[in-house]
Amino acid sequence: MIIAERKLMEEIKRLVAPFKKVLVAGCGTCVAVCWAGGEKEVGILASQLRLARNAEGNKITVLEATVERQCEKEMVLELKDKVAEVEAVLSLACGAGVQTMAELFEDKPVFPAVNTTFIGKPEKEGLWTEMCGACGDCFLDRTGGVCPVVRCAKGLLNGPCGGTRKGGKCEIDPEKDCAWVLIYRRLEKQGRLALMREYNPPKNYRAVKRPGRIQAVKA
Amino acid sequence: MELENKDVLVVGSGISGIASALELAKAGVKVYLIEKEAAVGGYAASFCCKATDSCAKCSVCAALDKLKEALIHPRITILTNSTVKRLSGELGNFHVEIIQQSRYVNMERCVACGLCAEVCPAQPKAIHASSEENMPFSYVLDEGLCLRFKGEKCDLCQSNCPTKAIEFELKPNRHELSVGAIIVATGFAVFDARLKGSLGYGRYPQVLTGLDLERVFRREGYLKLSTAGNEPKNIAFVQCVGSRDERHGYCSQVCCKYAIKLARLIQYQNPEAKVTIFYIDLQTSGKGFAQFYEECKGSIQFIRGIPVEVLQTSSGKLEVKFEDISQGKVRRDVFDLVVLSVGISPGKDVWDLARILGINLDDDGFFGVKSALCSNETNVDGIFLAGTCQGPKDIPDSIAHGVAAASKAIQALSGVDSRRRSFRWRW
Amino acid sequence: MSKEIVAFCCQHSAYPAADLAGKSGLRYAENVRIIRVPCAGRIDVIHILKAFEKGVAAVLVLGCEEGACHHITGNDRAKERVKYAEMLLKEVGADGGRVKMYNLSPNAPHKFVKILDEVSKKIADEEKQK
Amino acid sequence: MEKEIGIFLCNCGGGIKNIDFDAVREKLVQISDVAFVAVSSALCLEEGKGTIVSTIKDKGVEKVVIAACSPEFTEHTFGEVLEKAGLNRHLLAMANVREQCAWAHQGDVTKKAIQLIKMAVNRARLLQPVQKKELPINKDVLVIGGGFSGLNIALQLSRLGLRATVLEKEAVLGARLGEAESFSSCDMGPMISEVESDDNIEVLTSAQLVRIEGNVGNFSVRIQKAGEEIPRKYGAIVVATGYRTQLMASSEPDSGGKILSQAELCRMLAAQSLEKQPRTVGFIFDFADENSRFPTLATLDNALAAKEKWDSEVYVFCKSVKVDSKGAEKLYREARARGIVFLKCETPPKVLAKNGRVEIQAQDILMGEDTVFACDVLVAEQQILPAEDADILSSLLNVGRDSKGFYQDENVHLYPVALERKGIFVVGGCRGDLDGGRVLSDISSAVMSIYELLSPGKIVVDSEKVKANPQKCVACLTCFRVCPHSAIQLMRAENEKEVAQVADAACDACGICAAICPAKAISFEGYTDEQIVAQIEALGTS
Repeated sequence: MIIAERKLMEEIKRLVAPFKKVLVAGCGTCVAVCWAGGEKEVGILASQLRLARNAEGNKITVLEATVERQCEKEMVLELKDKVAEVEAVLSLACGAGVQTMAELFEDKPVFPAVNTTFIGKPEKEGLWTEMCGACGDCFLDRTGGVCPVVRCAKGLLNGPCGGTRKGGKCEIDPEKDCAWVLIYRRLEKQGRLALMREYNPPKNYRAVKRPGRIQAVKA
Repeated sequence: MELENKDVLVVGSGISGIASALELAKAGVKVYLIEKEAAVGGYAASFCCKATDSCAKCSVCAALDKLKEALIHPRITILTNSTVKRLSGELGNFHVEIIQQSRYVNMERCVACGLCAEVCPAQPKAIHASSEENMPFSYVLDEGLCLRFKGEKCDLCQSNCPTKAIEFELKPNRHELSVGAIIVATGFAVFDARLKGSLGYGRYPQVLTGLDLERVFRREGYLKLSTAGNEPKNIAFVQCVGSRDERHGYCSQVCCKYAIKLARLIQYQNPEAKVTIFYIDLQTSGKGFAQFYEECKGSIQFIRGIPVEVLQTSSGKLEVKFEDISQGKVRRDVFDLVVLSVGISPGKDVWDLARILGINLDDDGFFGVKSALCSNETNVDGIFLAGTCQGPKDIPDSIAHGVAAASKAIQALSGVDSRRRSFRWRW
Repeated sequence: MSKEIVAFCCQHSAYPAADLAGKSGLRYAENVRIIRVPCAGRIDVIHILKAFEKGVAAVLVLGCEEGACHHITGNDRAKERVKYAEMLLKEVGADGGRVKMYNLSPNAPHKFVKILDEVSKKIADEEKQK
Repeated sequence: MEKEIGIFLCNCGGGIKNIDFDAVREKLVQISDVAFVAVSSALCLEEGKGTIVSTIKDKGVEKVVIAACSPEFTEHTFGEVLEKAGLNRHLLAMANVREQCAWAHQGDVTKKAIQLIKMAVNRARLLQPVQKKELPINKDVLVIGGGFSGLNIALQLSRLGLRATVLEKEAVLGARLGEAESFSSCDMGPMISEVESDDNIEVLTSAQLVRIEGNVGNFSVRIQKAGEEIPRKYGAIVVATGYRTQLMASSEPDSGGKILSQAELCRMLAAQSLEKQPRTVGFIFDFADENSRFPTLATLDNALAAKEKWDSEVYVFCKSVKVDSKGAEKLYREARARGIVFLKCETPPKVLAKNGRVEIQAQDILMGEDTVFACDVLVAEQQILPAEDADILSSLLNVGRDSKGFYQDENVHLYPVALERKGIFVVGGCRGDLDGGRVLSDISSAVMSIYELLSPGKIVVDSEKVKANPQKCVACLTCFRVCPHSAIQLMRAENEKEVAQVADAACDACGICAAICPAKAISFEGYTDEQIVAQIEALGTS
């Protein structure tokens, strides 16, 4: 799922400096799962804003709300009357959520309070690692289910780079496993090592027009 | 066959008695818990917490929790100041006569508000809470200290008591209980260090016993000594005082553990303090003691050899004479404080309780067991042992032994004949 | 007006220690407000921030000794959260030192009193400097 | 605003002098939703309880605040009083105005008392009732491990009328005892036949636990035996998988069977005829592992037996003799009396195998210099380790281990046989190195805990005191990973999305999950965020 990380307080304080009344809007799906923008983080950010402004003697009233998913028009519209009350909105959702909110409430500035970072999974409680770079042309079938585009520091399509450290660690980051060593071991286990000899052509990033649009067949 | 009378009498409210009573009560059995003192909890609940930056695993707080849980359990009836007078009957049908000395305070009425103690003219106060934590929840009038019982006409406490709880005429009353089984959990007596005269306990104020040190830490929270002078820099622990000697053919199991834990606490609170432990064989086994011992192996000095004499030098310090076996010569060292790690001895009143209940004692003076395999069952069917009255144990072992006694009592009460299985067990 | 100190007290250790301090006649600063919680692990960052929003002088989270928590990880989690709260407070310019975690056991009333005296003295000194 | 809160103040028989209860009364009566403020002298006595019940009944309040002594002992009794008055016992908030207010400070503390009671009123306002619920439970017990502990537990449980299934990894029960792997040699024959003939006990040999779900009272497990998985249901589980020993690698290659383990020596002693009885026997222990009792006890036993049977010379090399078990000191004295030589060394002795005999070079502290002893047979030091499969089984059961790898976290509140998961117990050698007496105590303790848990046939729990709201839960698994008692599972109600669900029977009400839930989906009645923050709201106003 989408992993995000909350922005530093200096930046957020700067964003809402001119305003007396703001809404902190959380999202109950991806950013809640990765502890960045769920209802709990909304409470914490709101409380921090009040403390910060009380310390400066420039009081601020902060409304708090969390919707199921901020990238759904109908769900975001539930905040209609709260947004009307405030001068600005701080959204803790991922980029998609912030922009959906901005589209629907064009008269009020909507600021992001988290940095959307990557698509990933929890390695353990409280630690998330990047798994997919959304390159639009998945070739995991040829790498035994390990994506070198993202998990290899140099993004090599025909690795390993020869600088692999002892114990299969990456040349650049000693704690990180080298993606191609993982691929080799996985393919070895499945007896498909022949794939290592096949040449993977460079990716055609032009094939994927940005921003991506996917039209489902009309149900 | 199911025995009809399933109630159980537990004699002694130390931690193993409490553990037995609590487990039986939770299993649906009605329990009479009698205690000869005015307060419940015995030794375990009165020790100090030995944690430094992490818990020292001494289990005192676990004992305290069980005590609090037992105090409010509906199926446990606590009779303080009570002792067993007479016993008749057998498993499933015991008749026990209990004599309850009078507390002169009606426990149902006392709200522990403290007004009586404020007005009491006697020094020290004749009426006081049953213990520092006031368990059970009522005051008690000490006949020995009260001026009224010395002939003076004084009833200040009675007149000031808002709930009319104090009655001077309360006579010791007799309870006639019929129970299915009895669990004896009368605990132990701390070895009187005065019996080892050459070690100077009672003569020099800087010679304390392990129990005194526990009380200092419990009351003050740090090593505050009655003698003037700054914090002791140089402390010695003498092990095996009252254990493994000519009159005590057993290891008391607890002294090495509490000595090392107290030494670690002293060094944590006063980093310059230097602690030496004199020992014969260091008993460092048991759950959770491994990494604990590794941690303080470096900082504590261990000397193999027990001191024979402690004398006071002119400067008021203590000179300890001992044979340092590893160097093979007699040495004298000077310390600010000497702690005698006193061991566990059989309780004072074991003789008459054994006579009343008809259970025999083993050659160390503790209550004897039927066979080494079942350390709860005595020679009398239906009377079980729990805790240190059967032999030295630390707090976790006493709790386990208490729960085991409850288990054996339940099995006996549900008509189970625990015939011996024929197998030879060697450790 | 002497500002309050909020003390979230675990019902297994800190709360009985506070009771015992009262029973054995130990006195401590009067501006302490004890809130009873089932475990130090129940306290979350938001409770600490809300207390500072209310303008309290300091927040203490008092749990069992390390390794003696009735719920095994309760006091370790509380320690992590107090560190996180301290960071959050520093981010907004408040004094991070005003939130602290201490460990004590139910039969250590003097440790409870020592903690409170230490904290109130620190606050008194800082007030003097301001 | 509808007046629904009743406040009872108790001046503890007049004992609380530094609180002006009348001033407190005037202040509190002004709170809008407070129906009455009654001052009484002793609420905990019968007449006090009587006034509470009658006042609640005729004033018809829904929430009660009692400002008196510490709730630690009295919350229980006042809860019962509320139930007598027809109110749920959880609609009670207590303010500790005695130990933590009147007794804790000098001088007048009326202001603080008012604030403490206001905090309790704010909390009382938000309290919700919590009902008790009875859950039916399964009364069978699964005993993992067919050694001394496991069989003993099964026997004692069957005597109390509880059915047990003994799961043994090996093909035969009691296989481990008597092997080189253990210390004690114990003739298990009669006990095994007793177990096999007991119809309350089902024995599954060469069987292993492979899956476990559910919690206390309703464990559903899968047992793998002869290639197929048998699904079963149990109310409680006992881990009795025993310990394993590892002979300290002797520095010299094995010189003709001269270096043995304790159990091998036992077998030699038990053998009727022996072609060459060893003239000198050596024992080494307490060097690599200074925290185990078994080596000492086994050595004392075997040394005495060797002296008696073969009248051989016996040398024991150790650092400290661990005699902290019942009767161990007597055994030690008897051994010395029978001429067994104990050499206490600070550094471990060196073992050299020369011309068919074993030579031990040790620096005995009494003699001071290195001396060499030749022995026919040497029992080397054995280190006590947890069973090999401890990793797999403990992660399967999701239970903690101690610093040496044995089961049961080193937490004093778990002793003697509990684990952080209710309904799962750990007994005997797999919990640490326990001598015979302690193993027997463990066995009886476990039987007692299981009997107490299962014999009523039901568990009475607080229903939904800690509850995960299915609408708000995003199934992020944080609570599932964080719960120390493994009381939270992911459940999928029919055609609903998968959400976290708290098992009331296993939940120990600590609130760690409620604090960490990123979607604020878990509520803990009595200590919800709102109820805690409401108490904070009462601050600042003097």
